Amino acid sequence: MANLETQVLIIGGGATGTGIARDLALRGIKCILAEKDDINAGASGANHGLLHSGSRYVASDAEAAIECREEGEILKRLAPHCIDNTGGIFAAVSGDDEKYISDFPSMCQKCGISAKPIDIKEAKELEPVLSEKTIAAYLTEDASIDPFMLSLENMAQAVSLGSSYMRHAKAIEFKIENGKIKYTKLINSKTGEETKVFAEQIVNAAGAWAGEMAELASVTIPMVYSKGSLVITQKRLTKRVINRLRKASDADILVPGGAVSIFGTTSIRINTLDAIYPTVEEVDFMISEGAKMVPILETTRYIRAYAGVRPLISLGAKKGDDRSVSRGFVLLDHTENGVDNFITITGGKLTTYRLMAEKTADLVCRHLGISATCKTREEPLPSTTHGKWTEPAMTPKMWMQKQKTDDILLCECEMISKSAVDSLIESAKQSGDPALKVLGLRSRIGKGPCQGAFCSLRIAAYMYDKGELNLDSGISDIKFFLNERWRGERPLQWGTPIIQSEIAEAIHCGFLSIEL
Amino acid sequence: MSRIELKCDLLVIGSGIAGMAASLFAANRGIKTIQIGKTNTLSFTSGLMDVLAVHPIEEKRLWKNPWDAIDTLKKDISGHPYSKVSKDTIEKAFKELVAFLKSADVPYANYQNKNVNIITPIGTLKPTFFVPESMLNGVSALEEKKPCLIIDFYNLKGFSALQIKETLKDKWQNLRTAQIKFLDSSKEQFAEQMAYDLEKPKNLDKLAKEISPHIKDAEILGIPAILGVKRHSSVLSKLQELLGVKVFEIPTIIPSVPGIRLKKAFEDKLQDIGVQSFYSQEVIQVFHKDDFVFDVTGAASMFKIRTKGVILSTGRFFGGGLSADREKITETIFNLEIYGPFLRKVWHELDFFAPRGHNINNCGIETDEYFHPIDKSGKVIFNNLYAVGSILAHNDWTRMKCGTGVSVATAYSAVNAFLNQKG
Amino acid sequence: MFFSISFKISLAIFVLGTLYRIINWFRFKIGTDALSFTMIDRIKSGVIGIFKTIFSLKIFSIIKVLILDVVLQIKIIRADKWRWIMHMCIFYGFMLLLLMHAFENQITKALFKNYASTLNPFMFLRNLFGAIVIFGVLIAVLRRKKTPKILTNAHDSFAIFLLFSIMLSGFVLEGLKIISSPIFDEMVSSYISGSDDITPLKAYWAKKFHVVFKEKININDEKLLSEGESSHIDNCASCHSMPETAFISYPFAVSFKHFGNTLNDFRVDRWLWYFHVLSCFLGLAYLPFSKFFHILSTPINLLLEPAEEEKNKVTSRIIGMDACTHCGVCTENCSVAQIYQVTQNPNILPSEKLASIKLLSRGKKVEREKLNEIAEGSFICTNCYRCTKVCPSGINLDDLWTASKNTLIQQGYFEPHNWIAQKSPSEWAETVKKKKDEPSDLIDNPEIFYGCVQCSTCASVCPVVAASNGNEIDLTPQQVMNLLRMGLKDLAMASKMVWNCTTCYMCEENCPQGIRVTDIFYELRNKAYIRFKDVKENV
Amino acid sequence: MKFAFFKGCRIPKDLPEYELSTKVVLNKLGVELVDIEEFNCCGYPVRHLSTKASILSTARNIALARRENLDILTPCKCCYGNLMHSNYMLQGSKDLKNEINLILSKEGLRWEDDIKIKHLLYVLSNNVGIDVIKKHVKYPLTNMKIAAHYGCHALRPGKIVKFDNPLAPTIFENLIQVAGAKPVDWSKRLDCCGNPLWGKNNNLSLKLMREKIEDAKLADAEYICTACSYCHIQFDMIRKRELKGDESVPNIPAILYPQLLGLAMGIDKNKLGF
Repeated sequence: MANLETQVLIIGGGATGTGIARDLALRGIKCILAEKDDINAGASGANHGLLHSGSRYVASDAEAAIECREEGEILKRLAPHCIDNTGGIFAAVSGDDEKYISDFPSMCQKCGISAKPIDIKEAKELEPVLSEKTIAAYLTEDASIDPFMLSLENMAQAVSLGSSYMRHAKAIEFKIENGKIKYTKLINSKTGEETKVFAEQIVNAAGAWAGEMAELASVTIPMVYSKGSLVITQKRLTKRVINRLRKASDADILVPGGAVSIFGTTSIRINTLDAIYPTVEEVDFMISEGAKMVPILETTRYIRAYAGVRPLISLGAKKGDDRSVSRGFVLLDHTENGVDNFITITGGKLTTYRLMAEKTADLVCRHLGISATCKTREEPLPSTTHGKWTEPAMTPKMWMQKQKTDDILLCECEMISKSAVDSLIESAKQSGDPALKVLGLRSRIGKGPCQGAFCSLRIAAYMYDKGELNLDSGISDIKFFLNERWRGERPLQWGTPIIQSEIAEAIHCGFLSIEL
Repeated sequence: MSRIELKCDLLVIGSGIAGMAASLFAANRGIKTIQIGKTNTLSFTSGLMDVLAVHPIEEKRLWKNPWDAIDTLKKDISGHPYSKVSKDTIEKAFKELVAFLKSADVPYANYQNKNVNIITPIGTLKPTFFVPESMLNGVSALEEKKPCLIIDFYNLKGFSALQIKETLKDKWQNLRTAQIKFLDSSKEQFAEQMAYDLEKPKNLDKLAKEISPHIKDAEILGIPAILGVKRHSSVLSKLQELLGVKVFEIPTIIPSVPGIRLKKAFEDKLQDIGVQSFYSQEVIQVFHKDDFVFDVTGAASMFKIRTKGVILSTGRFFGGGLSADREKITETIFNLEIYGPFLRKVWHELDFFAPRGHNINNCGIETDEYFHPIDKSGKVIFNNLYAVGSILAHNDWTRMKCGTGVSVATAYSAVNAFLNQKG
Repeated sequence: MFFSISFKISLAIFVLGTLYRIINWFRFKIGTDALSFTMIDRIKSGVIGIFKTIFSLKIFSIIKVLILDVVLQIKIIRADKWRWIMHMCIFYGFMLLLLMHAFENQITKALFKNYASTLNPFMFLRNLFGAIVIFGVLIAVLRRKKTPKILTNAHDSFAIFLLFSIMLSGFVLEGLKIISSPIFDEMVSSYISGSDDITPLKAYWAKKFHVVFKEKININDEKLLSEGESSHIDNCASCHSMPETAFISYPFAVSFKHFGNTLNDFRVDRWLWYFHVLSCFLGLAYLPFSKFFHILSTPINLLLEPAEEEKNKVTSRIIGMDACTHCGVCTENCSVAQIYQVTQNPNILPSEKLASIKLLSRGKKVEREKLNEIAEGSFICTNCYRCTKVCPSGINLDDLWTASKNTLIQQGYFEPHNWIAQKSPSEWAETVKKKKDEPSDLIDNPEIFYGCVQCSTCASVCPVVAASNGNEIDLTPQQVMNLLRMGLKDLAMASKMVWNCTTCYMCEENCPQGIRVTDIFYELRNKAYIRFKDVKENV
Repeated sequence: MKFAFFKGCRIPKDLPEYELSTKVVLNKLGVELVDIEEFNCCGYPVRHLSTKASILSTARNIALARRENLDILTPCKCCYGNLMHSNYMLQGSKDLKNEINLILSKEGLRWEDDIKIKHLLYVLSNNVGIDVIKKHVKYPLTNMKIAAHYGCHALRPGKIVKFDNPLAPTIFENLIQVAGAKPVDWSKRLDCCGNPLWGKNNNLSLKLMREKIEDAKLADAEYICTACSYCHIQFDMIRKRELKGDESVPNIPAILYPQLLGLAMGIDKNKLGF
């Protein structure tokens, strides 16, 4: 068993975890980030990719709305490459709450959020897919953000400053001595290898799994899970973010992301964190509800669906707790639970991840007795090779620019070439062995219409040729990858996708007999 | 604009293996046959012909002898198409098919009347029954673990000899691999194009020269299935001659060359035996009184087909025989009753590779013993309509490995039933 | 004085102009083969060539051609009767007028001792010839109006206008002269002794010739008239036939009668004479610069044609262009003329393209836009040879088109296939990034690509993918479809795959999902052409 | 049987023998061809730049044939393909039809969907009939091995051009057989001759042709038989000029189908334009 030492151990590689890693690294504090799966494997990778203007929360939570506005402005300034500053439209359709519609501008104004009324005709001109029944529309400052690029770039900068990232490293034990965690035992879920990490501070940024982690330190966090599912359309339906102008509810938001659009969400209370996947019922519900605002949702082709879990802390018992910085997110110092060097940060939104990281890092510094101040408010997020492959339609542009005849495409749908796969493998190797899913997370592999049916085989073959796979690991890798893709395809099996999956089954079962 | 009307006794709709087989059997029996379908269906097959290899699929139970497997299957799944045909029928059907293919210079064979294991491009083993003769060498070589060289080609995607070797490591230690650069290696390689290239002797010579140094102690060479299309037999024997070792082909991912060989054989030779075929045409509308009358594609220049009987072999979703919307599954030409009005949420399993298979794979058309489609009450819908092939219900061919067998056997039975009914 | 000065000036312009044009025959060049010869070389070889032709057996065939094609215009009569009549009327009517009327002092008088312009048959003939010319002109105008394919340019209009005004002014002038009392007075004073009473003559002329006199003259007095008649026979008849035979001018004269006094007072006939004469001189001076120059260039072109020397071929091209009368027969027969109706680029039409190529041949800088238009027209031409076959001036248009294409290519104006290949798809995409775009049916409609299941069949069956090496093709058809699916059509448009597609439809026919791959390629080419042509830079 | 003869742009200048042989052969078989001088380009060459211009070209030709109340027969497959394709587009869109007819009306012409467009081979095989041709064949070209070059634009897209089975045609082989010759089975019989790229990418154009000739050689063909102006120009004129002295290309000359049939029918060589 290997032993590692570090100042801070962060558990959880979502936006918050990677954000904290970067924040600390910029303050000169080195850390290890341990993630049980991979970057953004949880809710950070299963959301809308929406950079809120705050308008959505003006009625329910003015404080969160203001936070969103401020953080949105900061991110647009400091991480422009992760953001498509699309602007947004809040649109109401006939039947929606008239009172809410009329109160909306003043509520926005109170929070300092811009909401410019436009007439229906203009709105329809800007976004022709809006329903004929639209009755009110406002222009807002919403934007879309690439959460994968964001987290990958955050981590990349932390790594460049001396921190490190461990993938598939699940925390299984906190060794507590004298009210302090002495070391944390990690297990590699792929190899079964165990590692002890001796850290001065442990930050629990495991998102929905934060409760599970805290449990390891015998601390109870009362968590409630809310599953949210989303669907991705084959084509980009709008230029802007479209948000239903009503009290925040299900199937409200359509966010453009590169060449596609993402529509969601649902909110379903669940009790466990196993088997989080979107269901047929959720998809059908969202489509029929969403079609009221954007009718084309009824007929357009979908590529896949996915689901994430929002971690909610039931604050009933802890009302007035001064550690809950805002109702948006929760920062818990477990000193009071008798574990001095253990902090939990959870809840919150992708938009406010930086603020969450800042507050957490502040607390870490207090614990460590370091007075370094936060730099992420001013320092731009650098663009690196680690994040560049996630942007839709970007890979083909880069490939076409190079025009190297030998650099053939391994993934046809999203046009990812051998050299791009090489670069992805290099990037993945920083935190463990490369595998299809690991590459997929860092790029568009498997995200096109074939959903991995063809590219999984081609990339696996290429990885064997490069010596990155051996024995029959490729078979399980392909199965694992395709199954993960399948979760998202399954609720959308009609029209062309059912043909596509029939072909996939004919190849992988009928011919390759991979199921045997 | 007046439309041309064509008349025939039997119209076969579909150009997959079931449609091709049905047209063949019909023409062989002197039935005036028209076939209509997509152009390219067979190039999406691997070129391997399954009879039955796995049953029950939940147990992943593999059968060496397909005929024994069929006996068990008939007892277990009463709705399976095999339960409506005798083993004798299946054998006769294949005999006729294989004889035809031999005459078209696409020889097929089986190995000791048993299921064989064919190496796939990812190194798994695919159990199947009839295989192109060019693959048979590989079957025995694997069984006898002969010293073997497997080659792949630079820039031929999805085929890595190394992967095959690694995946088969505990089954076949005597494997070596080599990567060969094919003719113009600067670009991406496509199996079909390589196959045509190799029909030219100068290219084959060049390839043999590239491979030769790697042979060493190997007694047999495994190569992706690219050894010619129409001139396949001569390309194979010439290569063996040039290299001095036996050569076997390893099937590739679609579009596959063995599938294209089948396609070309059928497309060219069926016409020779009198089948009038229209590929890349679609049925737009169908009327039925005593005869069926079909309107076939193309705005103002449509043509009509009047026929006494129809064999429906349109396949499933990819073939175009079935289509699905959010609520239901429909048969596309006659709007026939579909078995399995399951809700969409139970169409598919959560696990893509679930051993029991997806429910949707069992949906399809139910028929009587003559393959007349029936409705819910079990009544025959049209007594001159037959449904064959993968569109039939209770037939998870991808997991059972019974696709070609079901297609060929049901086509055979349906053609005979039509003949008997016609008197 | 006025006459001779203006005549001399216009003659000088005519001569200089003709010389200038002739020199230009050897100076201008079109075609890359023309670049290597100097003007002097070409003049030498041209002169030698003509002599060679004249003193060779070829001269007989040339003479035959001259008679059939030039004198009799057999080519035209075969193509279009009316056009032949038009040409014959204008050319021969005008020629006869020129010889009999314009050069009356030099020619007619020499031939006919008792010639007088007011005497028949000359007066009648002059009217007849004039009428013939006007008839021809009218046919020309109608023809241009009626045939939508034929475009009329300023030169055509001006030439027609000039001809028409010479003729009309002539007739009107004659009419005015008939009724003119001042001229009558001048004549009387020249030919009749002052003592004679001219009242009867006046009466006779007023009655018969409609001369309008200031004083009232009784034209019904039989006695007076018969006196006048005898006086007329004595003094005037030898030079004056009765005016009715001037069957066109006469009606003018009759109709002018009512304001005869005013006209006479202002001596409008004199003004009109100036106008008539000036029009004629203008015509003379304009001739070398007008389409009428073909009278000279056509026969010379015919003489030079058979001289197969390279240098003469080059010269012949220029003379050929000068021989063009912009008659539009080539355009009427052009196989691609109808395309003009869609693209509105006149350079598709051979008659118009020729005019543009003339500009090109001068070696001066032609603006880019114009060159693009010429290039478009040139590359749409299918080389069907029909224009060359029908050209009444015998211009070797086929050779001209080839030569001009070469010149265009040499100046960097290629076929779309080739200029698009000069930049990579990425560079093109960058160039048109900000350019607005009209959506089109297939490529802008992502639904078109939803059916694609990524099976690679299109790439497998493509003969171009199979035959090309890695440098010749950048994408496979499948990859083009995927670019379009992702909305990257600007990248797809300029791809080598799209432009090297043979349109054999293998991909489309084999596509299991019925995606119209080849039609999409066609649309991409259409679109690329429109999108890129304004922003292309030429080398 | 009477057709308007649509010869296209290339025949008069580059392939007079095609017109000659087609006319003499059809004449013997009882088919009358009427020349319409005003016919213009079929629209195929301009389709790259403007589909609408291409459609107008086709529509005008059809309108001219309508004026004479004749169906169209063309010996060129590119012309055939484009005429069919544009006709199909016009059939499918009222707006397009109106737009085009507005232009045509200036000349007093009108497009309607009532004219059939047929290729020479189709007329021979379906209108004249193999049996009738057989009766006229006096000197069967026994033992002559012919590679039938189909030509892409007549075959595909099959749904639109309706010439024969787009990927497994038989019409040409049957016609070769009736002349007594032996059609060979060659792999690339349906592939492109390369001419569409001539003048655009000559290298590739020649490569495509070379592939085909080599393949014909493999099948032992003595002649490549064509029935398309462009294909023939490629296999004949361009090949002779561009691949002159290239020993690596098998020497298989091209022959036009009506010339082949004419020989079998015993028509004088001169009349066939040899």
